[in-house]
Amino acid sequence: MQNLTLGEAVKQALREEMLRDENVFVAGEGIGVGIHNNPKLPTHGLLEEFGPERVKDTPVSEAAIAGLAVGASVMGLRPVVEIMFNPFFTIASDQIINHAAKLRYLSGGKSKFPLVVRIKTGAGIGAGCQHSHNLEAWVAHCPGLKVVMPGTPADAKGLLKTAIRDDNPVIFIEDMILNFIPMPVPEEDYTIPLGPADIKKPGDDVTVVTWSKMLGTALNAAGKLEQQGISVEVVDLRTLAPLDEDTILKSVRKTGRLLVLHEATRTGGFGGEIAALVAEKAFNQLKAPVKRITAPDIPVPYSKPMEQFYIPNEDNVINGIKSILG
Amino acid sequence: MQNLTLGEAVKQALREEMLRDENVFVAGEGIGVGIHNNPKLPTHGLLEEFGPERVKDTPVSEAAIAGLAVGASVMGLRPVVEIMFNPFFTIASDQIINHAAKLRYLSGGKSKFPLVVRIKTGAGIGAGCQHSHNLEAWVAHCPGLKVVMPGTPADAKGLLKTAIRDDNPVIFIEDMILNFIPMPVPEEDYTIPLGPADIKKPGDDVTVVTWSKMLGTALNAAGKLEQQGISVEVVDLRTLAPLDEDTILKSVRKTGRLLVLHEATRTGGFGGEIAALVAEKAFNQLKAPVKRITAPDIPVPYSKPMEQFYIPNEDNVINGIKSILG
Amino acid sequence: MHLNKLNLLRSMLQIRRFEEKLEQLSRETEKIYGMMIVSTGQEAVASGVGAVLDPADVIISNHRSHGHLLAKGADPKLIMAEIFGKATGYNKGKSGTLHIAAPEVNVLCTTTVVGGGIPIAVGTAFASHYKQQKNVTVCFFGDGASDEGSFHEALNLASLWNLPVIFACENNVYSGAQRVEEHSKVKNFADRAIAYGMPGIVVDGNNVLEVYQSAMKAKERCLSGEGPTLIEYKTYRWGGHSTHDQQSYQPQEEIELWKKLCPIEQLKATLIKEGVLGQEQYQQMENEIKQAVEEAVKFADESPWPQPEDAMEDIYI
Amino acid sequence: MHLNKLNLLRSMLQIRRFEEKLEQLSRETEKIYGMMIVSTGQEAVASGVGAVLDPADVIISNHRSHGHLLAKGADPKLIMAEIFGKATGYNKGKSGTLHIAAPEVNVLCTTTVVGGGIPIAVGTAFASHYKQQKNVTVCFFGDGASDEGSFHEALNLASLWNLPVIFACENNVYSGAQRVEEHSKVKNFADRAIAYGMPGIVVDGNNVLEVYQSAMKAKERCLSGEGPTLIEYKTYRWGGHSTHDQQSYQPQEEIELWKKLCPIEQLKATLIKEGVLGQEQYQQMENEIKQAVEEAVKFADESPWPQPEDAMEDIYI
Ligand SMILES: Cc1ncc(C[n+]2csc(CCOP(=O)(O)OP(=O)(O)O)c2C)c(N)n1
Ligand SMILES: Cc1ncc(C[n+]2csc(CCOP(=O)(O)OP(=O)(O)O)c2C)c(N)n1
Ligand SMILES: [Mg+2]
Ligand SMILES: [Mg+2]
Repeated sequence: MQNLTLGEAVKQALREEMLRDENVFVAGEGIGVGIHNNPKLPTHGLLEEFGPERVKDTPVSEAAIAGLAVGASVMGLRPVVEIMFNPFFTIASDQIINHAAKLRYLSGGKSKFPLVVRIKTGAGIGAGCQHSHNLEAWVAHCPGLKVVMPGTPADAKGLLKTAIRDDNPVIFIEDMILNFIPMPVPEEDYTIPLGPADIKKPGDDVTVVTWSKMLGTALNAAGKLEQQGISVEVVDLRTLAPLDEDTILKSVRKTGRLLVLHEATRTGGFGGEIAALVAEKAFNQLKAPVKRITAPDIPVPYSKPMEQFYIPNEDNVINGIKSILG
Repeated sequence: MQNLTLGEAVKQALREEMLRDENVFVAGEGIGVGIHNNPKLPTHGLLEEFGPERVKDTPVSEAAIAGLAVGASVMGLRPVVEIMFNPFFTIASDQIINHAAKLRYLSGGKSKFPLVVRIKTGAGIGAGCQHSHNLEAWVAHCPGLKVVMPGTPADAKGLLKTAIRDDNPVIFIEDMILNFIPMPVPEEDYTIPLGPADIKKPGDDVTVVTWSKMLGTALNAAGKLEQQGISVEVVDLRTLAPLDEDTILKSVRKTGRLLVLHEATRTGGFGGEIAALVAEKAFNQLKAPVKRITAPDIPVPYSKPMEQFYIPNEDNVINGIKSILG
Repeated sequence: MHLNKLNLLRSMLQIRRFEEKLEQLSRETEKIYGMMIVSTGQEAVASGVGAVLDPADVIISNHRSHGHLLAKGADPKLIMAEIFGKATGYNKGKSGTLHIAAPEVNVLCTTTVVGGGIPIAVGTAFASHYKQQKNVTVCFFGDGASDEGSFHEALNLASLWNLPVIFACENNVYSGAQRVEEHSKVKNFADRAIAYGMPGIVVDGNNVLEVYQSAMKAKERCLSGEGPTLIEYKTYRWGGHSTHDQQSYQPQEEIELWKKLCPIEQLKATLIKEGVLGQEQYQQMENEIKQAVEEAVKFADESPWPQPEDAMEDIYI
Repeated sequence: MHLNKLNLLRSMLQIRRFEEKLEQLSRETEKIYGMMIVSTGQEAVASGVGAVLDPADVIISNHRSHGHLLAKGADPKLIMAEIFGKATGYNKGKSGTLHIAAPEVNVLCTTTVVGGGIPIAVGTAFASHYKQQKNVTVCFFGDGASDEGSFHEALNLASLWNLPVIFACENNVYSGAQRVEEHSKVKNFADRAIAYGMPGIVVDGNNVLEVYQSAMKAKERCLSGEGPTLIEYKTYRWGGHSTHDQQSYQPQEEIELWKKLCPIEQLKATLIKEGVLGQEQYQQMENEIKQAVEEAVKFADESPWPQPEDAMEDIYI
């Protein structure tokens, strides 16, 4: 099997989907000719292969990029546009929230908007809070959107292919740190459905629900705890919307304990939704209080010691799990 | 005591704060000369009283309005700007999320941004989903902001005064339906701190945590249940950030049961945060699964029967409480 | 495309009578829920531009949409039913007056977010270009909308890529309660095109023949691959922003002045002078239109309401 | 204000040497975390504009900020410490290079959201106007930023209200990897001022004396209450967007051409010709500046790191 970073897996999915369907095109800032001539990056080489009619470098104008996707998709194209960093999503958010997400509903189900918005996210790159700010909770709170946050390159490839083929608007969020960690990715053309969570590690004592970059943190913590005789089940959501309630609930009903782990700030983060779901529907099987491990309620600081303090780490997870187990 | 609508109470607070402090000014679309010449509205008459230097009608440009507030506040003014309807907040959101909320932090605590953004919100006005879309969960998820959502005119007056005097950026969200329901409001100058929730009705059997317009729905339901011998405690959050964890937890520890009620859509709504908090910190006192009563995960539909279906109502709350009580 | 002036007159008259009925229903009955925004006085823009469009051409509309819809051939019955909130409306009652989409006639989006449709029009035009289809997009928006950031980003991109889109700015002198000079210092909004290296032209928006010519020229420019045009149509909103607007800020003399420039009366006079139209023929046109409006109301009135739970449909595919 | 040309030279040289050091540290050491964005070749804009500003005047800066900060009198030590992420930096390590705020010298905001500072500058200028204070705001941004919607909304509002703000657009030929003609069809970005009824002027951004004059004129216009000016400074980014940029898209000849137009060499030559500057004096200036840069590095190096938990401070008051 090939070893790819998340960025390379995304590129493979983009390339194969562009080969498969000529209605697929990509657009965004610096996605054709970029300032980084780095093959690890998700759109590297696409311009050379597909030409400027299908690989569209745009001016710095996120509202126009998003509107381009909305308009092109209702005409039958399958745009995959990129918002460079999650905080800049704000500038595109009117188009995404009030238009991409609502226009099908407003058409009474007559129109469809098969678009994908790729967004780079995550702390740990020393760029500070105007580049690093995880806002998946915003889009996961918006009916009409699907929201995907892969935690491995292999998932990214299969999920992005499905996202591109999906007839609904999909927000596809890629943590930049994963662009530098190669992992095995199947070479064939495969898709992964949007919806089902994936149990990345089965276990009996406690359920950890997580997504995106934090999957690795969860698995590392689970590995260490295993050696201490604590059996952790790691549920990788992969898609926040649709949300796989069944897998979450089944796991918690089995283990009786829940820890939710995400990098976004705590208050109002999507972890609240998971905790609420469990407190509503698996309450009777719960043996201990639920617990959330998240970033604290602050912007991402620049300086490395503070930035590292911000990002939830293995120790936080291990301690969190131990505290649940009492 | 005077009887005022929420809009009138807001106007009284604005007027008194403008009289008290000449650094306070208001700006927004149609807040001076508006298309509705209606004294019930929050900024009616301010232009006549304070003149065009302090009551600034702006072009239709939400990013500029928000940026105006950010820049003016760091210079020592106390802007109170209006975003006409919650969905248009998207257009202002870069300024609010990436600037108003983060710039103090980015200054290392040297600068302050004492601004207020008033936002009109709520379903029930027949304007459809591009006017009605409750997005308080977005701002409540953003460290650096305070978030206020009054449920009564009296609270609105006292909270807005505090918000204007507060040195942090405050998002103040007003449900439009409350602009048409007069209620008693003290005439004197008073403030209500940002933070403490208010127990609007004490009770023993179940805790309802709610805010904004849904407070009325909760109180009506509680009144009816009282006659059936069910004692409901209604906790009105009033401010989502800071969040009054103590009052929530104390109440749930007493009643052992929690229902969260909000008008925003369910998944990713701020109700998840409340439920999560309780499942984390009052788990051992919980006697039953928590429950959320919210709008369903759809955009606000226009047609009245569907719009009414969208908005949580008394019956939903009553049934929800009964189901918790088993 | 052959210009049929009688059809232009018919189109404007249809819009006028349809919206007069909406106003009346909004003021006098409970049939219409929420705001009611009409375009009385501005009909020449919709009709003149609409007349140059083929079925495959696309319209992206805004909150003042009824004229755009009717001029593109939308069914008055389905519009009326949508406005009444009925299950038979264009969008099953989910949209109401503010967001009617009629994909059947390629009005693909009506957005009430001011300026929100402009980037979308860039997207639809991009699709035509990408698929090498010979159709154009018209995006209607107001003078006020041209102050929004979305306008700027969209026009820059459309010009850069030479996309087949006509930016039809209806300058009706007001944005809400603000007169044009209260919301921008630019004299002609068409001048904003300079910022994108795009042609910008000013047209008398009450002269439907000039509107038609200007739109035709812009369409030809689109189809020849030369790119977009910004057209500012100078016109006037006779009524308030919506029917609940008391127009306190709108001088009566100004309204009277513009009423004298009624686009319908102007074309009617021309056609009578040219001998193309007789009084009887006009009366017949009026009758047909009024009857169609009444039929639309009847259809809407008699149509069933959506079920409350229908709200749950039509969100995902 | 009296123009001291030697100070202009000193200011440019200070920026050049300071950023050369940053580049070197970024490429050769681990001292600098994250991206490093410098303005080499563009120094005349910061220095020329900076020279017309009083302490009470405000700067709103962008991602390419070091020049703006230094020209406004910010302390190189505190900048360097901030870039190193140290507790002694301007912002205690919370900002890093991308968002340095130095309220001490009225650089009130550096935002790395492209275009994000422009509406804020309208706000600071509004405050000056509101309080009837005689100061101005300068907002620096790039050619690319002028494509953002925030630019449009902000300039319209500033012009409408005649606010005392100078919009200083540094056209350095690139926005990321895009040449100007790849991101807009407008020939001169100054022409965008037309869309707001605002004066827009084009200035040689490598001629610091012309930069100075243009900024002075714009400042006087602000102070006389006539409102804002958009100034496009034509200049060039010698290096890539950031130090990690391989400049694959930037023709070597183009770089060489612009290096011949070095703003520092230009002024130096003039001053030598005018007899104002001698070689020895220049060398002394160089030495002082280099020493100050080394001291800044030393200060930053020896400064303590923030504690991890310090991250929790400085969010609310
Ligand atoms: C983003 C946004 N801001 C504000 C509003 C409220 N609003 C509705 S129409 C309107 C005025 C628009 O004026 P203009 O673009 O000239 O169109 P007109 O109403 O004159 O046809 C405003 C401010 C809105 N719908 N969307
Ligand atoms: C809103 C936003 N979009 C994209 C970016 C990424 N980005 C950083 S700098 C830059 C180019 C800006 O070009 P220009 O405004 O000309 O300034 P220059 O870098 O040339 O000084 C881009 C696209 C960003 N920081 N903010
Ligand atoms: Mg108008
Ligand atoms: Mg540039």
